[in-house]
Amino acid sequence: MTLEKLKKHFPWITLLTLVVFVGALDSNFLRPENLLQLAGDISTLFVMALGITFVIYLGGIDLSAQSVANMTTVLATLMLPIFGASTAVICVLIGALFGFVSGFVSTKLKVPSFIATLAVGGIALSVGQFASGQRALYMDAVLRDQSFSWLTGNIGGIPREMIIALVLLVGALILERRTTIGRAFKAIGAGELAAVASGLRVGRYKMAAFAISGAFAATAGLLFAVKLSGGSPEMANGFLLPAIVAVLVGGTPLTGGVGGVLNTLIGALIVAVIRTSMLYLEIPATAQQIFFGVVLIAAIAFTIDRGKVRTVK
Amino acid sequence: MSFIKKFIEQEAINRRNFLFASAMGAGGLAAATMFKAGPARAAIEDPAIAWSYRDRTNPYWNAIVSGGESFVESIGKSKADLINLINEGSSEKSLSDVKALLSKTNGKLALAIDTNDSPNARPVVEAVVEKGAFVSTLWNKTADLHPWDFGDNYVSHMAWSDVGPAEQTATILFKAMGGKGAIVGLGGIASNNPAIERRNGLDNAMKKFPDIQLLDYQAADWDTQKAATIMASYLTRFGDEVKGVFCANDTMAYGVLEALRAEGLAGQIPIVAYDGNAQAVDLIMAGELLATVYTNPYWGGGITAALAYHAAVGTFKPSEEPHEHREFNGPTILITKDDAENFKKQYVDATPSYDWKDFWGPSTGAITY
Amino acid sequence: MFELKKVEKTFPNVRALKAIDFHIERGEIVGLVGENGAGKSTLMKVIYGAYQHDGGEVLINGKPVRFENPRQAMDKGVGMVFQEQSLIGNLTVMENIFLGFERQFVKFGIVDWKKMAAAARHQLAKVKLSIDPKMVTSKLSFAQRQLVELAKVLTLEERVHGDLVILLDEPTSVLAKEEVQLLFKLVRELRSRASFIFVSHRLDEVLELSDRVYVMKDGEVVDHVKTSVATAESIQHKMVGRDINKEYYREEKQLSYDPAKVLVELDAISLPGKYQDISLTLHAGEVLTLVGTEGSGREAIIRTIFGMQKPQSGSVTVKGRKITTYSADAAVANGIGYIPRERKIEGIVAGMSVYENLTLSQMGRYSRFGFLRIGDEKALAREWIKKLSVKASSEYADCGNLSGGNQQKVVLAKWRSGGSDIILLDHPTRGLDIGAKEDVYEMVRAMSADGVGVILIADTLEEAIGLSHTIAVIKDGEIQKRFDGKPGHKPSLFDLIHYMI
Amino acid sequence: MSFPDRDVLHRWAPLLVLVALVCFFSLVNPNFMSLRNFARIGISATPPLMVAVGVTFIIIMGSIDLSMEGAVAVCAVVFAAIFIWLGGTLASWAWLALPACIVVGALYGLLNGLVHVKLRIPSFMASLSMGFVGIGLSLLMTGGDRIRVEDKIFRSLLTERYLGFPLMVHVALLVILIAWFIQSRTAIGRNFYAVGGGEELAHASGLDVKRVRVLGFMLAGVFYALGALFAVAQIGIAETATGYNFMFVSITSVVVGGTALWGGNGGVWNTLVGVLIVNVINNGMIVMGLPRYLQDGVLGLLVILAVVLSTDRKSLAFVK
Repeated sequence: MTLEKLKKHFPWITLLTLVVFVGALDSNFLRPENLLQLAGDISTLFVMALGITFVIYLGGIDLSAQSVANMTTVLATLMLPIFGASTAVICVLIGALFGFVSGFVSTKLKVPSFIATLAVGGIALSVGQFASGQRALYMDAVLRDQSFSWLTGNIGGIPREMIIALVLLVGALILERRTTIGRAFKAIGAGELAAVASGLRVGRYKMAAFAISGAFAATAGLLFAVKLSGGSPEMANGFLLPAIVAVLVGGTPLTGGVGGVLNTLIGALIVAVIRTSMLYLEIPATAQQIFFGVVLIAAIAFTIDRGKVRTVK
Repeated sequence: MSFIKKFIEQEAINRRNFLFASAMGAGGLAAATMFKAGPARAAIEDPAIAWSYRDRTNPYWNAIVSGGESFVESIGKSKADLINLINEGSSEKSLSDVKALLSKTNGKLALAIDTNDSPNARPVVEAVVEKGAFVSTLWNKTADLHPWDFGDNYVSHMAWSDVGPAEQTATILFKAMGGKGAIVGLGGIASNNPAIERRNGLDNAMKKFPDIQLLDYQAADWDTQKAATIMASYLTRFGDEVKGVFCANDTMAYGVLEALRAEGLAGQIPIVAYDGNAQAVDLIMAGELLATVYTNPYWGGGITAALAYHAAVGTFKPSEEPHEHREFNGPTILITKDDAENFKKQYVDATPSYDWKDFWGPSTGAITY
Repeated sequence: MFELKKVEKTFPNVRALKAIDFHIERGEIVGLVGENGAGKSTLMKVIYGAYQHDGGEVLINGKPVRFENPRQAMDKGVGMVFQEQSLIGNLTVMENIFLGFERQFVKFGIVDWKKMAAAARHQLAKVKLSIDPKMVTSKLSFAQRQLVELAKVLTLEERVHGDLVILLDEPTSVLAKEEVQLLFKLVRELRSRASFIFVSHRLDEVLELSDRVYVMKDGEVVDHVKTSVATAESIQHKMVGRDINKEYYREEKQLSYDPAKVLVELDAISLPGKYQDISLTLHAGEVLTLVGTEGSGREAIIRTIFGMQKPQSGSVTVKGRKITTYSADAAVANGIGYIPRERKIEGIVAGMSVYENLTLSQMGRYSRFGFLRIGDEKALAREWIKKLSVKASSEYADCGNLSGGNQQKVVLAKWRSGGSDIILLDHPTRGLDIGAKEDVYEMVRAMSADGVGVILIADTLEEAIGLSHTIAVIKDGEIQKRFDGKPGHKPSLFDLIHYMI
Repeated sequence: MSFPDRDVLHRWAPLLVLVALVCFFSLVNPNFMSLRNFARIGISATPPLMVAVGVTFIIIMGSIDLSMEGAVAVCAVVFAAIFIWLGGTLASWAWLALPACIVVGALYGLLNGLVHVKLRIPSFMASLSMGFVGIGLSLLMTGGDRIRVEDKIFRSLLTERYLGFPLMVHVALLVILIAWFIQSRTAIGRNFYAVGGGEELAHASGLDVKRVRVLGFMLAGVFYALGALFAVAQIGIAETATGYNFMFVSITSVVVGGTALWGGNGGVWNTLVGVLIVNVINNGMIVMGLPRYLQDGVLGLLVILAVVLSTDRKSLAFVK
């Protein structure tokens, strides 16, 4: 196998290397239930990363995801007594709406997505703060269990949220590989001008990507709200950077057209392993940030396929 | 064996669900006492001890950790034996870290934790209980979550009732202003419990001083620089009207003070704050800050870890303790210019030594909702 | 004085250069020709230091040298004049000229702009260009940019002791005829100061300008002849390794079109700054060629028909329906296909396979409820790979890795397989070798025979004359003259040029 | 030809937006339009201005730098530590802490640039990771504590006023002039534009693009260090949190000022206007008494508006 062919496999090789490395230092780490739990715990973050993948795949970025998730935790908690289980649908639609607005601002008003999503995120944050009355809110336990028992607990030892995340992954994978939308995303990411000249409605597809990202962000927020049985306009803080890192470290570079949702799965697992490995390697509290940064640089250095990225900006 | 264990745990969870259901109805109280004792487990030998908290960039949390370390040393271990879990303001990381640690230690764990956001307390406690480890919480938990619903494993919850002390600082501020005039306020992250309680304290005090007017109250998110910017803007908006400033914590007060210093107003407009950090105490002695409230995070950090540990090793059985020993308020000390020097000598320059087995001595009683 | 001996360059899986022997003497102009993929660009990159050779020797005055980057090559007097757009648009002319070599104007870290402007004027004078060196480069015309490129390379004169070797890579591709002549005159004058390596697809120009010609094929130099004794045919023969029909436009094969069936009608469309008052009609089976210089407005007209630009006044009617919304997707829905000049940027999506590229414009037809029918897509791709004999390993091959001609075939197949019956061709043979060009011509004729209307912007006038039924000459955005181009009644080159300039 | 008109309009659009905002807020609350308030805006704008100017050079190159929060934290902490260690007042050898801080900033930028260029990691990811490293480094140095800098001479940057503005605003203007000088008069400054305008072309022209990139990140590091100094002067505290909030604010400011994220245009003056726009909005929202929970959303809307007005959208094929 040549190096060229091997490159494609670098992300999961990196993941495996990390796992083996940490496992060698503490064999407890390799216990199946531990690995299962590690994967389960990253599920919510992974769902958000999954959505962001589509935007990055088109060469943009979505910085509004965390704010949308924050807002969703609040809205979900508020709507649960009124709408019951259909709260989930409403939340996802609202998330998609915010994503769509980001997409509109970015594609139609030509504001770079970095700024557009940051700004729309600010709006989402305001909505969340306003709706919550600037307090943490709690879900009624009975109502939660009535409407959302399918989101919590385990099936055969596997956390339900992990199953949901996997279902979403399969959905995203089908979207990416098997649908016209996914094909259009690929074309736009790899060669936007050619896509335009082929008569694709590039603007619409881009807005769709942002809307999908918003919907996934809302889903992540919803999962988190149900898991924590409440909501607050700050609750999903700390999601954004790890989610973006998961996308990037998985091998979907910001230049677009390369990578995909499977890469994000690997990236999210890499993030989870790095994070958890700090416990197993007993990294002192004050050194954890440095450790994260340095391992991240190493992981990214291994996972990006530079052959497909023309200039390194 | 594991099948039986699973069954018992499942039962415990079902019971909790039932409890919630019945708590809605009239039979709630009776049910609660019926199922008071959860599944008691044998004591853990030499559990790992961990503190999970928000960040290391804040003197408050540093004091918490120092207390935790002091406790760890008191049982003949080294400081490094205290495992630090830092959530960086992320509930998601907080929960994942706890689960990972539970898995690593296989449940042989005594955990002290502030769960970052109150809704996060339930999943954390449930995860700990499921693994048979022991947890004591600090600050954040929802009102419907109680240690006694989880048998021994959810050992205790400590918080501080900030309403009263905040009312006291506000009163000191109003009196310094001669009982009349206008003030501005700076709050913490709006949805945080302490931020809400401290604001309530201010409101309570205002009721007693009808001539005091609150011009505006904005959240500066506990952040020094944000507070400086907001204070500067207040000065533009209200000009000389501002006769006093109420800050929900010390770090924001520093920002307020620097915004005033830039205008040559430092020390001229009275400010009250909260937390009792060393710098704040110095500022009180210098006359630039009027009052703050010390919550003794050092003791809080130590005793929370101590409770979890001693419950884990079986020194005491939590389920046999009264409710006021499972949910209690920590001590608060009001610091003004009169007692600042004394306070500094006692708490800042020297670290008081505590008996980490006197779990409830300094506490100020049960938490009321 | 500059010499390559048995130079080798190997890429993973490919031996790109095989034992290349090459030399150039002081003041000589040497042509370098070969089909696409023959190794010309690799050889050039080795010469100007972008690639490093991994066998043999590069010698200057008998001494072996090795260039790790273009800068080291420049320091030894080897400079490169790139194709059109290699100046940085947001910089001024003088900054472009001295890019990377500002140090001579810098004192204590500060740039002396006056001194640089004066030096730049000196360089511009060498190429007889009188423009303000402080001008922003993006405001220059193509021809001016080409000359600035040359001026930039000529700064080597002051910087390097010893002889200069200057590579000219397709310098004429964007120039009008008279600009080409101007350039050639300049190069001939400059041979007192430098030697030139002239790379071009246009054999006539190579023969006109060069003293000797190297012919490359499959990574080897297959021949090297003095132009005084060479003929275009013999060189073509060497390049292709087979005989080329001299009359390769095959006018005799041209069929007449159906004047009763109008496909596109432009009625007095105008777009200020681009074109004015353009009225044209395209019929089924007709090949309509727009002839004019670079920037005459031809591209804008084509892009208007494809919906990518909106005219300010006038109307476009496609198959009897007046266009109201100008967008590419509406044009595609109307059966219009566009084969853009920037094949690699606008034509194909590099990184996507042949079958993915093929259905890009017609995904609706190959999907059900938004889900792709990938099996059908692949079958389509296999069919068209066979039909157009596309050289691709399979329908999975990455289009970015195909040669230019095969990429063009994929683009054509994209539109033809989708049933487009109005095809807009913008420089379809640009950068293609002779064999590939012939294939394109064959496709144009085949489309015409199928009743497809074709609007063509040709790479050369010969092409335009040879292929079209109708020719419209455009200058400064206006139609100057229309010619009927039926076989036997074709206008001459001179007729066209007369109206172009 | 309407071309030049549009060019001119877009060049001045950010300034017009700024003027419009000032007028608007002044109408709502006349107190806004006062020297004292402008001085207040000046104080809060100074540290982010330095950081934004630093990242401007990077953005002109078409790259991005997200490491500023870490860089500012490291610089602030190193400065304060050395300052206190050497005596704690500018009237002693402690002044050496000032150049030391700048050097640390440059080294940090150098490392950032090397990780980006040598490991060939896109700057977004390289600098994001380096940001984590920086935050971690400052945490390691302080152990989470705050270092107080209370020297009256150093703090005179905040407390001394000339012409109604504190000293730090004057110093910042001087730094802006230097930055403008670097941008327009030095070879390296112009090379940033060359790299942003066409990296491959610049390389083929013999420009050592890698060197320019690394130097760019180094230069940015120097400005981050200046930002750190002003932040410490403003608050009197150096800590890990000194760097917080700089990342999004500075990049937003740069874009609002009219420098495009894809590189090649814009510059220091744009950034000055951009930083002022953001700070005027922040100040103005409080001055007009907007509730806090609305401020994020209103800031977002105004930022979109400002960017929309100041970009020449017609010349763009597409935006990422």
